Amino acid sequence: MKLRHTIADRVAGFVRDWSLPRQLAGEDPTREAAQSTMSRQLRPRLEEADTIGTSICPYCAVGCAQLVYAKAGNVIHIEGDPRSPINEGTLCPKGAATFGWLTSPQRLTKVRYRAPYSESWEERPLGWAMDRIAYLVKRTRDETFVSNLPDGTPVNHTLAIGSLGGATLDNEENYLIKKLFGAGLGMVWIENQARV
Amino acid sequence: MTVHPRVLDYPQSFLPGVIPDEAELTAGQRVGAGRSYGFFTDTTLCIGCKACEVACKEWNALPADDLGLRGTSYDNTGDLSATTWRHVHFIEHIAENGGRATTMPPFQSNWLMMSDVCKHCSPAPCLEACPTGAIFRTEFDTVVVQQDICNGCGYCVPACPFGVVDVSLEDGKAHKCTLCYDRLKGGLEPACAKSCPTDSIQFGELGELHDRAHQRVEVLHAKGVENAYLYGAPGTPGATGGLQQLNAFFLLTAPPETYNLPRAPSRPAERVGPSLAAGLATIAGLAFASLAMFAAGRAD
Amino acid sequence: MNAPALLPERATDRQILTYYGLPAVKPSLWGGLVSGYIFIAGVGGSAQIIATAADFARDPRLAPVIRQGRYIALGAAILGAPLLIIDLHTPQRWYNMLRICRRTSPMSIGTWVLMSFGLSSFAVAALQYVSGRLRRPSRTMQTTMKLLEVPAALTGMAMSTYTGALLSATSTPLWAAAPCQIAALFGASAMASGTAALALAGQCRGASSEAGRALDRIAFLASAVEVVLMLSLRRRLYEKGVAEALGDRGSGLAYDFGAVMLGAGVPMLHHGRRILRPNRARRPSMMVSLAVLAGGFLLRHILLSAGNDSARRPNDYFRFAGGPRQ
Amino acid sequence: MGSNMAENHPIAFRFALQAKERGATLIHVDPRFTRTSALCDIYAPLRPGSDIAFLGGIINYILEHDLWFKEYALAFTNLSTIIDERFQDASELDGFFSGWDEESRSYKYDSWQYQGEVVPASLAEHYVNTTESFADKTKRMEKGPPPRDPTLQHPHCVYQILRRHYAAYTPEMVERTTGCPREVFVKIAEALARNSGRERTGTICYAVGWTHHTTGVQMIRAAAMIQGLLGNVGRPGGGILALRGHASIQGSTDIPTLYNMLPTYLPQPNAFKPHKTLKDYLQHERTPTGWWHNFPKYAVSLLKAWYGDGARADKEFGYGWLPRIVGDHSQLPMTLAMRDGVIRGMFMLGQNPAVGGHNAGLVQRGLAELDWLVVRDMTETETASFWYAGRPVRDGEIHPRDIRTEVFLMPASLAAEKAGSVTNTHRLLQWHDKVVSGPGDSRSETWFIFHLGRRLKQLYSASKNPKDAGLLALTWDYPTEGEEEEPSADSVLKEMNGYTWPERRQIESFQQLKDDGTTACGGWLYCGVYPNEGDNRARARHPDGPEGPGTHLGWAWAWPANRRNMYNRASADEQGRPWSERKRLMSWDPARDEWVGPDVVDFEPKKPPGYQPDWGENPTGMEALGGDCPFIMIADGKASLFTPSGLKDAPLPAHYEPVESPIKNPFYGRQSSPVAKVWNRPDNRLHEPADPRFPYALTTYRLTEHHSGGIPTRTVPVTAELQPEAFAEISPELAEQLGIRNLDWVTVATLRGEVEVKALVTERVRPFRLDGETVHEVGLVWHFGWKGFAQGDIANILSAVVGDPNTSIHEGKAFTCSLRRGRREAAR
Repeated sequence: MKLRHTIADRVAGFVRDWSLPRQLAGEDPTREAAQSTMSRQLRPRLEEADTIGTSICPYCAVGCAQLVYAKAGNVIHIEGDPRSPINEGTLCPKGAATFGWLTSPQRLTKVRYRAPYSESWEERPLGWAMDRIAYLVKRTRDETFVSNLPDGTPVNHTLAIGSLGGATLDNEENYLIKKLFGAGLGMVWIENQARV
Repeated sequence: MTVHPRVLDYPQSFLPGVIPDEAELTAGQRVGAGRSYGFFTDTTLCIGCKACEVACKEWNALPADDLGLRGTSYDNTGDLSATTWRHVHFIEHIAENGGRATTMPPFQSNWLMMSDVCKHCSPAPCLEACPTGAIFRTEFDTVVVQQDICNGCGYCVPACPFGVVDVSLEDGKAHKCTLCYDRLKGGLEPACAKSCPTDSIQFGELGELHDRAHQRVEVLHAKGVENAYLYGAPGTPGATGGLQQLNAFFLLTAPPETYNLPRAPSRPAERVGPSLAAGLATIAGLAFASLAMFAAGRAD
Repeated sequence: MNAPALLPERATDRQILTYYGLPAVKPSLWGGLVSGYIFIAGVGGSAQIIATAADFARDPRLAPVIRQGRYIALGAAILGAPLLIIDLHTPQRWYNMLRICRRTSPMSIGTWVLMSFGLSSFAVAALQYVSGRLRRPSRTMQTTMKLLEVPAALTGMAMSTYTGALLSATSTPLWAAAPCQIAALFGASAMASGTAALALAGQCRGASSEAGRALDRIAFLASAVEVVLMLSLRRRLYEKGVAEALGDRGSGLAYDFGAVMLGAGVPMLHHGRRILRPNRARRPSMMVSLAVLAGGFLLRHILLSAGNDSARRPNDYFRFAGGPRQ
Repeated sequence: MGSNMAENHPIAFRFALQAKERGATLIHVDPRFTRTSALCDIYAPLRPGSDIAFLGGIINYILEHDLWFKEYALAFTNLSTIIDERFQDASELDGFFSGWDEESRSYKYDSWQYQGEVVPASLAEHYVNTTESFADKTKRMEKGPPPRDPTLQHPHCVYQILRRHYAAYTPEMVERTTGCPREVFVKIAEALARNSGRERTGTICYAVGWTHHTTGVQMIRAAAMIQGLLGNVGRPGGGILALRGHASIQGSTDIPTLYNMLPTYLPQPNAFKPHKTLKDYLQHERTPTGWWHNFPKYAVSLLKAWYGDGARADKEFGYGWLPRIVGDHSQLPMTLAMRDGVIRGMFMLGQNPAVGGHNAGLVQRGLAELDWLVVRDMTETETASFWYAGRPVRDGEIHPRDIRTEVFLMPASLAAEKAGSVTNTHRLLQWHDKVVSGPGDSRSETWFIFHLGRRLKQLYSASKNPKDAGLLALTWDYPTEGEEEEPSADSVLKEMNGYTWPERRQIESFQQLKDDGTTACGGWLYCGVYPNEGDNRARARHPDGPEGPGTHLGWAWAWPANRRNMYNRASADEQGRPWSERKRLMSWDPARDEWVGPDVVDFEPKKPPGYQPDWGENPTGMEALGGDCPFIMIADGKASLFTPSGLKDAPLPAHYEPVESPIKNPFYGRQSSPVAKVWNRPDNRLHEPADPRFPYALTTYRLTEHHSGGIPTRTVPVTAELQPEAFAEISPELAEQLGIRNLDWVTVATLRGEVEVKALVTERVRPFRLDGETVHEVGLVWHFGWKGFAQGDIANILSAVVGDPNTSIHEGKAFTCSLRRGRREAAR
């Protein structure tokens, strides 16, 4: 509904939704006579969604299912999935705020970089950051890799690189972290919130 | 863990569209115009999680009103307002005669919680006060403020016997819970009722809700919760003084004032007649008296 | 099925009877603009009534009263509408007031009353003005004025008192507790202010002494009724247990001294004395008329702000809404 | 107990309330009266850290009043098993168990074993810490059944040991230690016992209220013993329900980004254990009896999945490339390693240790020692901004100019912005679709790790150095989608499910895994989630209708093999008949000669209940377990009321005070757990027991409205406004004593640091009467920080780096503090 600005619009809108004549014609002034065109044509905004996917609430481990409504690549609403036997369409305050989390004004969109000893952030392209991180990982690993202990026991690890994170991540993400960091680079400091 | 049979018709992970009549899956009934709908809020099931407050704000895109820590138990929301259409009350009655309760009467806790909302009264004082017809009774017998009509006169604010509706100073219009009027049009259950984890907030047709509520009170009385009572159903506290019933009614276990609810609210419109009559009578009397005085003045 | 008695009360548990002392209802958003409008509507309405009454008395010496009354009424109507529109929070949609007529809403009734009063007062005043310019006013003009002045007076009565119904048709404890008294009080106060306005106009524009005496008598009667109604309103509020808002220092004193004494008591005595000693024939003092007008506005403003304050007191509202007396 | 379900798992509490409607009794035992307590029938106050006294009391009560479920306990638990005669319990050694080695400050398990038999642990670390080498001793497990005395008269049978050990846990002692009134404790013990048996079952739900202790594992053990005695395991409405916290914390333990395990509970090779070669590793970690006998198939299949063709049979399938751990590399020692400069580079993948890490001040100082730090999250977290807004910087201890850490803050995608599966607390793998893309440069972790891996492989491509051979051999050929080149999560799940090699045909179940390199499987427990091409069971959305069995096998997929109730063979008696019609689940159908029921049986489907192993044949693996052994993961197939091996602190739970406690241990001379992981160093100093400087019992916890470290909800306006500021909950009595009014600023202090919050004076917190002495409690909410819309001081500034011996989980639920009115001096 375009907001009525011009005088002509206002007059036309007023006449179209004028209740007095309808009231005099016998319509109930508390119901039909008072209903405006906008109210008559009102529809839930979910019907504008072009994609509806099923997601799992990112918050706690109960694992409630959610329906994600998106329009033109943007999420327009998230609410409980009535098909799930776990939550039967209900959500707790955090689950109900999932839409608010995805659209939080504090979300990051650009990579930020803080150079050593610097006192401020700088914005950097994603590709540059990935290359720089790969370089740093290789440098630190090469400088600190230990193949065998002094007594000859094979350890094949580096104690200089650590990784924290995974309880909020998908199984696929955790799998690749353990595979690359553990089996690939020989890191042992790999932990997540399971112990927090 | 029981799911509605129709759920089996939607096995895909990406759904083709909004599930038609989703309210049937979540509240067990289809929403149709011409019938009257409301909420039955059973406070003995409320766990104070505020899912209703969040679901309401998310659906209606209401801004957060950062009020800070209020120190009133876990209630930092304070009251219903133009930007808060659901408000969970927290009342602590833990200590009894010095000690601390450990074994509690069933279904009634020492920490009362209740999700407050617009009562969608019928008749509705805000609707009866509204001079522009912005507030009207929908085809679902709910009360809605039409944002394209309201000019912010603010008469509904003092009219409401429960202090629900409020005028927002940002957009200059009155706002309150619409019982998800747009969702009902799409066959969806209101966001708060759908989200409520323990079904403390139950959406449904009023007749059915009243039966369910009365039955629930009997069950509770049998289980020893003697002071469980309905508030807002026909013939109960809250539906008094010309207010036949509150479409959003409650099951409470403490005096209404504890939840900031009036015991016997009254319908303001009933005061219009006597007030006008008394006013007109007085001024008419004075008018004729002045005529008489003028006439007397002419005589001498 | 009634609400249970109170839970066993403990001294420490203050919130037993309220929810942490938070308001149970919301105060109105109205302030000076609305109290100003109520006062002006009262003055305009009663000015029209007095003018019409004077016209029906068919006493040529009252002509200035009739003329000034009609102009005051028109002035009030013209001044009243913008006050209300400015008070709207979405003023650009003021015309939606004319969208519907709701019998249950004093504001909707008031809108149509203001419309009709405005139109009729304009017509009467216009005719008055035109006939004043013509040396021989035509008969039809006289009769139409006579015809239009009745609806103007009737709507004038409504103008003076519908605002009382508007306040009491809310859930604000102070207003809702005394629907009849407030409306009647507004009516009486309106008449007093109306006569005071005419007396003032008379002094400025010149008026016959007979008119002055008649106005004195009306002013005395109106002020007397006003005092009686004010005191009965105060008693009614105590009865209903909602007088706290009017009891505490601020608005209580203003009500007692400002509105009651200044606005009505003193003028009543003054007019009484003038009636008893007609021969002194001094002109009615400007100060007293101004006092009446000031008192009239003060009365409305105090009732409005005290009402808003009473809405913020949960105990007041709970007592009004059938809660436990304590 | 040990959890706050209504607040932290509200949707789970939906069904607890539905059970209450059908007549169930809800009991909540907690240091505070919370929203869960408000909805329960019985609430019992409990001093933080005294849970084992309470649970021990219940065990005592059950045994002394003979309320335990005899047929179940005798058949399915090791109650009648006879233990080595050298065993002495804590009551005899004043708080120690036999086998204590003062010099190495650890226990030797010799005296804990079954008489004449060594029992391998069923945990991921099967290695048994006995003096003799493990390998040859275990062979005897196949020789014959463990020694048992069904009449329970033998002085060394588990039953008698339990009676002796828990004799001291009388209701009076429970009241003295926990502060819970005696009659309330008895009422609870009665309710639990009366609601167990053939016709009725009871469940115990716990969460971090139990795990956040240095005796956390033993608390859960005590609950397991109660449920074993009452016959509540493997039966509908029974069991011990772990209410896990994060969306996929179960998944992150199955596919472990944890130091001590390889995917699906295989032990990480350890430099100080006989794990030098693959042969040693397989031989030592393989248990002679029980399901873990299949260990080699799973280990080899994992190596095949990781290293593909590089995993050649003649090269130990690439086992040599796996890193060995050299001790405890959990987050607690990681904090100290960072602080001491051992760690030079850190990845923070959606974790916020500046808030969640214990001794948070030390964590932030540690971050300042790093060379480089990569933080991937949806916003600028406290961890990412430590260098200019951290507590040490704001207090002037260090200045950004002195911090050399190079920090990368990279935006991360959230659930609906990436495809993938999460494993919930009911072991359900549930798929979430990618509906939209994340804003701007936001990417998923699969994207980040995949592309980082590709770059590293490229950087190392020319290297001939053997240390890089593992990385180069890694199978890293996941198909990518879209111009962002997002790797297909589907293909990763297919790898976890496992496929034949080299045809890569999906495998239906872990029974088909081989140890000869012809099968590759990233996680044997997850085998079956992707049985054939295009059939992603995690994405199945077919719940049962109302008339269905109610186990919803069509909704998503539960590991192992979609079994929804673990150990559900125990829902039938020894002959395979359901214990009762009301509590029927699985039963033996002689006609069809297999186990039948609404759930997938957690047992060998064709093994009859009457089957007994033929001991003459030295049976191994599952042949060694009889038809009456529902606990197939445990070496003797019986529920371990007495744990002979696997736990570092005790075979039986005994009450120890938390490392920092306001009172002396009323039960034993030994104050706290002798094997608790304690790092006493200048920047992690600990309080003395009953330390007068820190008299109050402090417990930390979360609220419904916020999640974990707080970032996921403090950056969301609609949840931030619900709980906008940090606060501490104190009782009116304590408030009066210190002159604190509601909403006053207060400062909570420990030797690690000070925190200023507002006080919420509430009767929901109560003083505890412990043997005449009053101990006050302070409750502190821990998920606030300086970022987001809702802010507050970080509670973990106060906590210490101490840990449970078995799990290295911190003691955030019970330590001590001081409290005073007013704000911190430093702030003024």
